[in-house]
Amino acid sequence: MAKQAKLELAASPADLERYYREMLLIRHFEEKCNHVYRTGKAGGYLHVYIGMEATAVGWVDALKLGWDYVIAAYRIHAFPLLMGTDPVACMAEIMGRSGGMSRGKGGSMHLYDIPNGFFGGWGIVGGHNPLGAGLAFAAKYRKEDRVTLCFLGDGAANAGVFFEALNMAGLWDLPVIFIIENNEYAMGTAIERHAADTELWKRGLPFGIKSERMDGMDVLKVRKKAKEIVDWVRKEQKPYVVEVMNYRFAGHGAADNDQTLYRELKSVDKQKETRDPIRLLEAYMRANKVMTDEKMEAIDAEIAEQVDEIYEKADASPHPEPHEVYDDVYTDMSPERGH
Amino acid sequence: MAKQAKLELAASPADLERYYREMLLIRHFEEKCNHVYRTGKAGGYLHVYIGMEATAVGWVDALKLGWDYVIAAYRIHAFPLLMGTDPVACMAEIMGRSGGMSRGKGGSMHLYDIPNGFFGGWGIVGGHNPLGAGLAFAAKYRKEDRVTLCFLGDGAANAGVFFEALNMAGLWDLPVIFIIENNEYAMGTAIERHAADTELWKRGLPFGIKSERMDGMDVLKVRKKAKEIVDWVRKEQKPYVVEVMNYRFAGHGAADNDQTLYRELKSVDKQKETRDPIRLLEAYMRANKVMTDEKMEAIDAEIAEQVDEIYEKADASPHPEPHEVYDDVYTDMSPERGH
Amino acid sequence: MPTTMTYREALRAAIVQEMDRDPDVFLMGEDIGKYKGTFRVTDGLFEKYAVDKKDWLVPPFNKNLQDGIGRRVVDTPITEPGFTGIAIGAAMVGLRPIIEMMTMSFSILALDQIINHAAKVHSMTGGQATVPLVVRGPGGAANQLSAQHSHSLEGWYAHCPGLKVVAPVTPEDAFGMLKTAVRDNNPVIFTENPGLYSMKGEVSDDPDFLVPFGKARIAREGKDLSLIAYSRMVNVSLLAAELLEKEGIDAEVVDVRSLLPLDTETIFQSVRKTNRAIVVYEDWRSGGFGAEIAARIGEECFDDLDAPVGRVGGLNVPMPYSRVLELQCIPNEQDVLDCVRKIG
Amino acid sequence: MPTTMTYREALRAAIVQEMDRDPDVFLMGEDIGKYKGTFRVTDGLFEKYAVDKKDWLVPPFNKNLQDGIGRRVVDTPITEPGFTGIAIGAAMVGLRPIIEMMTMSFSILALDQIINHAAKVHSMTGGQATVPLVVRGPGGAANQLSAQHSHSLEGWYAHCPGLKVVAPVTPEDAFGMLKTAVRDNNPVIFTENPGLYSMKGEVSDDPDFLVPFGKARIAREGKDLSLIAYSRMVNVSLLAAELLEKEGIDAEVVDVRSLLPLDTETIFQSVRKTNRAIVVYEDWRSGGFGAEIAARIGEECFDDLDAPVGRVGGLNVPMPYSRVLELQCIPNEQDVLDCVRKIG
Ligand SMILES: Cc1ncc(C[n+]2csc(CCOP(=O)(O)OP(=O)(O)O)c2C)c(N)n1
Ligand SMILES: Cc1ncc(C[n+]2csc(CCOP(=O)(O)OP(=O)(O)O)c2C)c(N)n1
Ligand SMILES: [Mg+2]
Ligand SMILES: [Mg+2]
Repeated sequence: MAKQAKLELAASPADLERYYREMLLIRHFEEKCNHVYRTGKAGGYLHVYIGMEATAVGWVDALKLGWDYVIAAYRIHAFPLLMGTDPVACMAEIMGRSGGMSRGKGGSMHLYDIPNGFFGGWGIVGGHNPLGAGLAFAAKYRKEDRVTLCFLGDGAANAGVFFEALNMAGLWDLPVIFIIENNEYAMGTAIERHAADTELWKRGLPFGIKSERMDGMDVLKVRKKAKEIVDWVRKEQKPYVVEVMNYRFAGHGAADNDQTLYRELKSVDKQKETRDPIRLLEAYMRANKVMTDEKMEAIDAEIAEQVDEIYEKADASPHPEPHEVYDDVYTDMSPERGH
Repeated sequence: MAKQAKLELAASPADLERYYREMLLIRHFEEKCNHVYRTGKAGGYLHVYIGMEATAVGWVDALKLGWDYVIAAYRIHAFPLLMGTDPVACMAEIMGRSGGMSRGKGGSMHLYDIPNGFFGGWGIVGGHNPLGAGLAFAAKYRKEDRVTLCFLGDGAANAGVFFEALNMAGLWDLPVIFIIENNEYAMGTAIERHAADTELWKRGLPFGIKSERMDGMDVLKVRKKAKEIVDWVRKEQKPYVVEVMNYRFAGHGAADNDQTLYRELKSVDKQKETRDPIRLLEAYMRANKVMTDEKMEAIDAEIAEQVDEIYEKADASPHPEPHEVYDDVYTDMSPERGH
Repeated sequence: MPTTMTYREALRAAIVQEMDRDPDVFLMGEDIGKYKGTFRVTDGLFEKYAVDKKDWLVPPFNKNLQDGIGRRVVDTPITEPGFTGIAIGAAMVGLRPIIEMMTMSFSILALDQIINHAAKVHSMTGGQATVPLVVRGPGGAANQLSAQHSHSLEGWYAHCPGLKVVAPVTPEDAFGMLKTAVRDNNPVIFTENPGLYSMKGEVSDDPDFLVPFGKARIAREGKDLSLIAYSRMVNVSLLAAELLEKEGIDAEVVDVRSLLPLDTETIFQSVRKTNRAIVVYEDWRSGGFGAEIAARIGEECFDDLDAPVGRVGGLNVPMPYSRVLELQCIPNEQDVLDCVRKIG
Repeated sequence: MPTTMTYREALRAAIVQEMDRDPDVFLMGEDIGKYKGTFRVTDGLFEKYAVDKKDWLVPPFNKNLQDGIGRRVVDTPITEPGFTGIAIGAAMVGLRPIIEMMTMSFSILALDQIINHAAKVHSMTGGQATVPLVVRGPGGAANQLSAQHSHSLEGWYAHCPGLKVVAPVTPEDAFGMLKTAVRDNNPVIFTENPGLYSMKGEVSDDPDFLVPFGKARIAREGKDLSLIAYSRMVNVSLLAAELLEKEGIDAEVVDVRSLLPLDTETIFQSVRKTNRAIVVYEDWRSGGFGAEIAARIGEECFDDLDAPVGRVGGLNVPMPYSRVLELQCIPNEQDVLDCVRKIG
């Protein structure tokens, strides 16, 4: 009975490479977004996912794409990128161009790819949680075994409508997973200042919902747990609450540059050194000799270039035409026109 | 170490008589209200407290009247009666007369006695819960040791704003006690149909709030527990969640007469036989020889008569004058007049 | 052959027809199941649509309850924002929820869901998502429901692009417009009025009978004055018209029916004929939707008007409980007559 | 000696004066403490009013945080209904909360608390309870904030009896009206506009300087046409007036400032002088508060008007993200000029 660990990879080399590429795509894409914002080619509120990549990658990997549903708030660029959306359309939308998924009407906070199962893209903190329960309700109503992932932030986990959604999800056994991304901050408010108990996973408990906390920085841990939970929910047709512990490396939004108002930069640096999901995966692949440093660098360069191309193509997309302002307000009529 | 219970009364004979009188006052008053409604002298929504008397009596008994705060929803006639309001003013308000506390502007759902610490009186289910937290906030802000009781129904315990209030009460250590009166129904919806987990006391747990369930029909148990909790909150300056198990003997409102839509009348009868708080106290007093049956009957008759007088006096109060319609919209100006 | 039925029955008939026609249509709301809804609009529907266990969303919880939660007639906890959001989510993938607000006053809690989510997602997705949702329930004062339960909110809703807003007064319009609402791919606010549920009228029994949105109805022809109203105030205007007739004033009554889209053409035509207009609405006078109608008449019929556009609205006060005061607040036919004299 | 300061600084100065004057005044909102508020209105106040442990509501939670939650500058979780309700409860026993909505758009979530609780309790208690509450924050479009963050809600609020609603445009009015708001015993909705925060102007340094509610201000005198506006649209109207001057049209600009109470006298006087009126507002044109102002002018100045009352409002669409489309939606001086030509 010697404790001899069987030397086995947590994922196939192909999967490992895929996760690596996906996380890098998100990272470079987000860095490009920051650039786009700084150069004035995007406006409004723009929130990047830098540092949190493992969470989206691990969870989306557990889904049946094209069948399952995903909904989230506004820090969402990662989701369409992972779910099959043309990244040029993503970037174009973020730049408010007619090549965007919403032809420039949505912007960074309001990305949607309904055919691929991504339901946005919402700016009212907490507001999309019942919508997530509603997607699951529809699946259950139609007796389809779709699973819905509903991502929300630690700050959003205080909004009343979240609890209302939890109660109904528990009451009606809706196949929805509420994934609280605890990145320790709601804008400039540290979790200790906004949550009476910082163990947010407990919020499912009063509703008899299975609830737990998990790591969100190690993509291999995330995908393993995610797979177990998604499979359980699909089979049991019951809800689940997960608190995923990740961390926001960037400012709250592209315009929020003074992070010293609410956290010490050296603690951010420490997180970057020790918990960066990309570095963690690199270390794993290096230790297990899955990939050489040269290969990693090559992939990194390849993706950086790919993102440059995405940006160039998106930037070539024209602005919407003035007359489009009245489009898509209704399915079948035009709103009242004129000032 | 023989288990020899010391024969001691749970309350002094004077207190027992007082609880008895208070519960009877509420009972008769509420029956009169039903009568008032049936004869068309009250309108709108009117919700009586019959069957639940022990809860209000036991809790209010634990307060420092004139110092502590009480706030509740719309099933509230009991509170002003216990907190020092002129019962004639109560009845007059319920009848929409100018002798009412709000001179007829509020009605049954909106009774208030601010000088005596009763803050109403609210018709939006769940909506008053943050107000309750706000009363406690003010006490804490001013460093006064007032305790706030915030009563809500089992149905109201699903409303999102309740959870928001719980989080802030927990986060800021507000001296408020949220008392969930679980009378098993929200209108026509049984608790099993509206709460994912019917143990509502658990709802304080994710916020690190001390939370428990207690009986609400035995006034002696209620006042004992209530006293302990009120004293704890006053001392510790922290919130508390209590689920009080009581039962609604009457319909939801005076107009809701067809209870068979959602419960079997024989189960109501069974509750009346076994759990009626007035009968329970009578049995206790009888068993402990605190009061004779004759005395009980005499008190009952006395209070019935008192309530008749209350009603007569209230009914003698005039309707408000037409010009009053513009009063009390603002403290310092009149609203825009006319149709 | 039209049948006579109440407004309440007409609503129910429309719901039944649409639920029978389309399995994606379902009902959601508080106490709409065994309790039949506070105004009894959904009477019998829980039983009709939960015939066997397949039609339960969740089977019975415990032995005290013999039945589960209906799949197509879903009783909800008291969570207007929450269940409205669930309905919106379900609608985004093609279900067609009809949600009942026990009273429209409670929809204030769900406003963020309705105007920020349901009404905007079609635009925010550039047309990808649609929300075929109907929000219905009684709006306006009933009988001493006091300040928090007597709101008229149609004006607020009619201000929001992305929504359609209707307020029928006759049973037939209630029937035909509710069916139209259910088939509409946009979120529709369907305001009833507590005072209308028991009113009777003839209703078509053509299964394809629909009343389109955006068409006002001439409820009474006249040549001297246009009374422009919707919902219960159409009946008040008709009463006023009768009284005016005795004074030799021949009033036309325009039933707006649909606030958004608004049929300004019919309204303007009427005003161009009569040269005098009064807008009658139950909502608080100041800032109510009657102001919008009056402003548009002022803009477009300036040269046709022989008198200022009058308005009759509810008094600008929180609704008092006292019946004496309440009756003062709700516009009635005398108030309309007073306005006729005022505008001259 | 008046000092020059920005609108933002004027707001802050008013807050500081009132907090220093009255210990019952406190601030509550999201990220208003160390984060200074998204628009930096509360910059420095957390530090100023949390000088020692007595001024912490709750002491530091853990060693990562060096400070507690300020007692007079209270950072809240993201719970607009909840913290608004807490402020209302506190106000009912005499505190005087100033709550910040990070943007007024989020106040939709708190509408039930504001209009059903704060605005009505004075009436429902027959005058026993008062709610000296100020709800302030930016309303209207900023720069590509998209559909959910660009609301103008002042019209909805101004429809609700029990509330007072103001929308100052100059730093001095911001200063004087915020001080008035804090001292008012009724709930006051105080709308700012993201485009105004950095605008500069002279502000009185008289500690007793107050601007009363219900008094409009003539921002520019003129004789040919009245442009009636509030908040940022006053500046748009002033720009339009300059352009009109070049065409020989002498426009008067009336800054409404206070929507509820509304100073109709000043508005009517202006219209009676110029005989032409255009109401300019940023909110969705249809059903916005501009309709109410236009309707009232139509009612009361009928015989004075040489042209229909024009309106210039925001386009009736959910605000699109694209800057090109967004700029189309927000009214500008050209739109005012177009309206001048249209009404003729
Ligand atoms: C109802 C509402 N209130 C406030 C805001 C402003 N706001 C936008 S994001 C945010 C913080 C949310 O934090 P969290 O939920 O933790 O998500 P994260 O940004 O960390 O991903 C706030 C306060 C909003 N958008 N909606
Ligand atoms: C927001 C809102 N939704 C619905 C209602 C209608 N309503 C009034 S009382 C009630 C039931 C509340 O039940 P509970 O909280 O258990 O209190 P109880 O009546 O049992 O005392 C409902 C649904 C309301 N007043 N407010
Ligand atoms: Mg966060
Ligand atoms: Mg109950």
